[in-house]
Amino acid sequence: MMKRRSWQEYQKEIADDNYYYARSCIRQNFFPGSEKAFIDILHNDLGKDLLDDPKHSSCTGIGYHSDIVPLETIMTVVARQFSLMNDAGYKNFVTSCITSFGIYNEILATWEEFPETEERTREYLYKATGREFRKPQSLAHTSDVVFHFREEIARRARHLLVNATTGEPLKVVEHIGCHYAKIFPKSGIGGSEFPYVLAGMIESWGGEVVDYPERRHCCGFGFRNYLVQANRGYSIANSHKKLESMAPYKPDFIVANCPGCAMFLDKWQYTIAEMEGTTYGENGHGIPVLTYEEMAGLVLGYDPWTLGMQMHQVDVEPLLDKMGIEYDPAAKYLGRNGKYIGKPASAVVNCCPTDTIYDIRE
Amino acid sequence: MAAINFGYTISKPRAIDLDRNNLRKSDEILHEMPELQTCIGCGACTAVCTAGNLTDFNFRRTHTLVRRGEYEGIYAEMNKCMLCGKCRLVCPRGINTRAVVMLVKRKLGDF
Amino acid sequence: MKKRVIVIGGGIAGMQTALRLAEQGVEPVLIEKEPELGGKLRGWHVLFPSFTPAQEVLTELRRRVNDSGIECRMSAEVCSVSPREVVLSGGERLACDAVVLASGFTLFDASIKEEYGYGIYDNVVTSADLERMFNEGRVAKADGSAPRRIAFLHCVGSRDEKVCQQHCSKVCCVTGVKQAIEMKRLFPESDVFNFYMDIRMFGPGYEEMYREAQQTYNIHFVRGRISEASPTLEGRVQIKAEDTLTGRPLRMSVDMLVLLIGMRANDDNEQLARGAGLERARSGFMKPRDLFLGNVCSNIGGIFYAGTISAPKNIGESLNEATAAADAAARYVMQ
Amino acid sequence: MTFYAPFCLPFILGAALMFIIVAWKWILWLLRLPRSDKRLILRGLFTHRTLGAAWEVVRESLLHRRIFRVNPLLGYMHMSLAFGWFLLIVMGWIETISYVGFRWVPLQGHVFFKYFATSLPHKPFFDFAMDLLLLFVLSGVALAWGKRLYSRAMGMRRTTKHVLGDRIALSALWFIFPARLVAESTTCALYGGGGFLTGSIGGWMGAHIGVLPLMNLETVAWWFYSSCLGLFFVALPFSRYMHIFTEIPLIFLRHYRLRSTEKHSSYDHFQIEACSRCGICIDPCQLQSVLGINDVQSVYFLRDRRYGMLTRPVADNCLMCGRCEEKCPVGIDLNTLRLNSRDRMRNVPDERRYTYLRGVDRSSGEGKVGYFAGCMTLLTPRTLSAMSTIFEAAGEEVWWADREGGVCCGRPLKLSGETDSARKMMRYNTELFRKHGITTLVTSCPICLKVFREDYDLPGIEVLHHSEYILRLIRAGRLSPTHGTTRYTYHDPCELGRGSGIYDEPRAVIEAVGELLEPASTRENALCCGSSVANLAISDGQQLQIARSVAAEMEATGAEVIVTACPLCKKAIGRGTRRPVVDLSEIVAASLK
Repeated sequence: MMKRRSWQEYQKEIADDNYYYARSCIRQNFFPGSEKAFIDILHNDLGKDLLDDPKHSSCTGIGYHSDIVPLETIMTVVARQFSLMNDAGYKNFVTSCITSFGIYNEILATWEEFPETEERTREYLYKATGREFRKPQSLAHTSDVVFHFREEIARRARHLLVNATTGEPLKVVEHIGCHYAKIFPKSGIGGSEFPYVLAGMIESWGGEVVDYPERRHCCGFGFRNYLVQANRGYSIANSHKKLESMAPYKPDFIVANCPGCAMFLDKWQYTIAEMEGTTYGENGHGIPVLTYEEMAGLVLGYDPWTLGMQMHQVDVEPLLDKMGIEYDPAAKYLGRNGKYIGKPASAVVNCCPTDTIYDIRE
Repeated sequence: MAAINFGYTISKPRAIDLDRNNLRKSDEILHEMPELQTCIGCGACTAVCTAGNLTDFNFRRTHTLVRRGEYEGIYAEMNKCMLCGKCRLVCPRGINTRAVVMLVKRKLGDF
Repeated sequence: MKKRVIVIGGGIAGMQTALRLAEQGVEPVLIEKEPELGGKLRGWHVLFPSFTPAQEVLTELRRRVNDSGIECRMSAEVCSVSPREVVLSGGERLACDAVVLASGFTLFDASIKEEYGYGIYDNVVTSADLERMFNEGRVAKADGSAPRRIAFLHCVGSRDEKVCQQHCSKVCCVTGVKQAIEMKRLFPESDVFNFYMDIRMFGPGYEEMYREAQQTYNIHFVRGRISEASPTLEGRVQIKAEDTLTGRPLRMSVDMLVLLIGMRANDDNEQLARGAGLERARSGFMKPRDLFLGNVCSNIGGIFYAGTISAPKNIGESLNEATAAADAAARYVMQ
Repeated sequence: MTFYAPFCLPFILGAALMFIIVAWKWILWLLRLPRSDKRLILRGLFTHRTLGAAWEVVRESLLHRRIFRVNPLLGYMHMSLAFGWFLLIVMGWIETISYVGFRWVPLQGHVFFKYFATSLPHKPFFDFAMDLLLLFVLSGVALAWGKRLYSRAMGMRRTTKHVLGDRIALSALWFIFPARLVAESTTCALYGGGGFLTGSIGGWMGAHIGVLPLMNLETVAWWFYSSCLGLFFVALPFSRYMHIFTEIPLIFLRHYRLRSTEKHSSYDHFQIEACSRCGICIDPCQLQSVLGINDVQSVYFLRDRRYGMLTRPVADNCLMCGRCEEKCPVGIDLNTLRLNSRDRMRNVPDERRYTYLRGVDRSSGEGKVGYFAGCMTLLTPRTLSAMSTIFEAAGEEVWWADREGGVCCGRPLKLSGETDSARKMMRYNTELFRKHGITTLVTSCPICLKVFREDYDLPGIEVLHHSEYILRLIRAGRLSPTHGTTRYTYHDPCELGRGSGIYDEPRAVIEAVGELLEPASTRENALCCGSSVANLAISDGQQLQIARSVAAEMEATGAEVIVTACPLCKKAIGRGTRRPVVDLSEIVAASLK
């Protein structure tokens, strides 16, 4: 089993405490519960220090990859984030977004290779904001951090990734964002070929990783491919290929560490079902797609609706039932203030027609 | 189920998937014309092609696709051929190319 | 008395065989139908992959043959062969103890492939013509001007059922690359295209030369066989092929089209084989007794093969085989 | 006299059945003829054509003149059986009349007259004449037996392999006349009479056999004779012997200008069932003589088609060189029938194809003379440059239709059975020719030539093969080739010679530039090069084998140069020889310098 062990060659330093937290644009909009869960887990369960700085901004990575934001601009934006981190007295930069993670790595490497670009960036930053910056001591993705504390989380586990009735480990498809390790293999746990960051969590928490042929294939987001409607056919074709390839293994859920992947593997299942009538999960429904924070949250016993799992297109209830997690079906579409937050239209990928769960009289 | 129009469709995979492609027809064709196996892929047939001079018909590519189990649209493609026989005169492997066209059309008429 | 071995063919294989026989204490007699030694190599300019002048090899071999006082019968054609006797076409009978056949190959006649226009259009030449031009130091189009665009076509008369030549001539690929480089050296401003079905670079330094042709000389390689050549108004040659790697037909006009002609079994093989009862392969080349343990022996004891009489070979292989054939013949006559 | 005996029953039943079935078939075929064909019949019925047809029926159906020309011995065999039998019937009729006067005699009365006429006084003349005719027929039967046993002696290398129905009918036929001989002889033995044959045998029998056994033998012999006839008649409509009757209407219909076309029609039945399966078409077939393929020849093709068991490999495997058609004694349109069989197997009507042809025009130059090189000629550039030289020398302004690649003439497609699609190409080229206002169309490819002449509607445009065109130029003094000493031999391309009847023009052209040596098989008998586009089945190696055999014949003439007038033949023969193979135009162009 060479493959199983090869991830060990790719290790990196992950700080133990005192993180400066950079958020993700997509996640804040589409499943904000995950970022909240990360903060909660670190603060409450693990007792770590983490700064969620309201002053930081988007890294502008989406704009950069869509050829809208020039390199000099994004470098300056990134420099500002570092400067903010310096102001707050932190040295360990953690980012919630894979695109950002790639951007930070890319820019730090560029500065390393071409020091003049760093010089210029300092100049631009100073001209624009009057700020200066020091580079972070360590840079990690938040999934790295969860991976780092996976054993501690396992010790505190309320639920394991096992089928509560049969005792069998759940079969989990893990999906790593391309920009996590494909640009700089050394920057990811396990490198780019056999990434271990999510697999490590799954194994530690009692699940079983599914190794299927298209495991390393991109989800298809691809920025321009998705952003231009006419090109979306190419985007969805990638997820389609992955789903076709994983379906025969009958996975219980998919876990992803990238905002785009978690979103598209989930939402494309709905689109494919509408277009072709094909579904990939049990009983003609979809395969639930989770973020690693949601997975960790479930393990630690968080309420699924607090974790924001109602935000997924594919219903997660079958998974919750399987794990033996108690939840209030009626509370699914109630916000934190107890008010109705709206619900998506019923679709094939949903296991439970939403109207019967919550009878809404507006 | 009424399909929703999303403004795009799922792009067909470009890969030739030999796990999925059914090679039965292809095998039947090769069984009847074993000499087709000897194609070097030099493209002389396509270069000399009377129809290829006027349209994008590519005999080499088309029969190679058939041998890979990619049958869709092949009949229409082979129908561009005028059967003039020029290709047979230049084939360095002596393949009866006209017979290949007719055989493929006969076997793949319903694709 | 010294044993006598007759070597038929005074090309490089024949000369090397005779030299080796003399070394082994056997008396060789070289029979050559041309008035001078050297065979096909006389028409060659430089040798792949080292660009060594062919003359260098030839002069050295001739000098050695001269110095060792080997009997050479020039302008003598062989009529029939048996292990003990060789009859010349004049009727003269030469007694001997063994015979080594080193009569080489025949160059494919490119005019048979009429669609390529050899002998019809001015600027269609063969690889052999081009070597002659190199030797004469006058490489140019028929009107004397410098070619700006040159195409080489591989496999002319090789691997082609249509001219009943199924075999691979082995050396044309390398020759094509070598000549392309030479042309590029002569005409650095020109564009050179090689049209091939497969590029077979089997020898030491060949693949490196191929890479050099691509990298250093920017020679274009197009995977497709030219199907037709036709004249253009400006007196150029228009060629058509399929660029199989893009799957689209390709056409272009060139100032010069070079046909890399293959090696055909020697036209004399048939007569020699019939007279002596020798076996021939389907390709028409002589068939060695065994491809591994008897590759220089014929099916008749006392008749041996050296060089391209039995298959297309390059110069190094021919020389090696000549040594082996001489050793086998010497061993045979000493018994 | 009652003219009835129990033994007549097999004959009566057999004959009745036969007449009913034959009449049924003919009526059905005639009714199903297309309206245009029926009109042709009506228009021709009361003209000299009917007389011509009747005379041909005598010549061919009775005398078998065409077989005589191919093979005299075989001709005699067929004539003795057909004409001999016919005379026996006619003479029998006269005999009956002379014995009993003009009164109605049932059919069996004529046929078995000897049996019924024992009580009447003998007329030695008829005894003699009938015996002579019987001997004539018996000699034919003997030859037929001989042919089965040893066909080579009859000048045939191969004979037809027959189906079961044929074998039954054949066996019955073989025994009819020997049985008649025995039957009549026994009657003569018992009651006297008979000529030199039946009389002498009867006399000998009377002397050696007792009366009682003779009487038994007589009954058995007449029963056997009648049964043979009955069996033969029953088998006839289902066997090759249907040709005996079918050839007659065929000859008439042919005289009324009915023809088979690329589409199947009811007329085809007359042709198909007129085949006697004589097997004369087997020997000229090069697929048989060179490649040893012996189940695809016209005789087997027609047989398979008639019985509805025609397979694609049989229909496809034919060079359509026309060598068999040339020899066919019945004159069946073998190539056309094969063509419409292929049409039935492959044609897809109204197919959306070749839409890309719209608006294509790659022609160049301008002139009243158009030159259509043809696809294959584009692969023989020497022909092209020779034609260019010739045009220039003659000062001809030429419109080049397809120098940059044109659209195929459609013949290869037609030959492969996709006839409707072929029409699309024909329409395209017709329009192209008309658009450029040419008055003469020259082509170097006999395949194109044939289709231009037969299927294209080109009013005001004269279609010429380049051999005809060059000869015209020479005769008009516009070309003056110098006569050299080179000895040439000429290969007749099938589509040019047998296909279009052009034999003399190329020869005249060759003789204008050098000496012409004829190969062993020449003109109508010329061999096919083997690369015909009509053959959809044979492999490259088989094509080469045929080419080699043709080349060997050409080499045997001792000529230095092999000349042909078809690009495909040129390419094909060139593979089989080391001698130069050139197109007609090349030697003319060379002699102009």
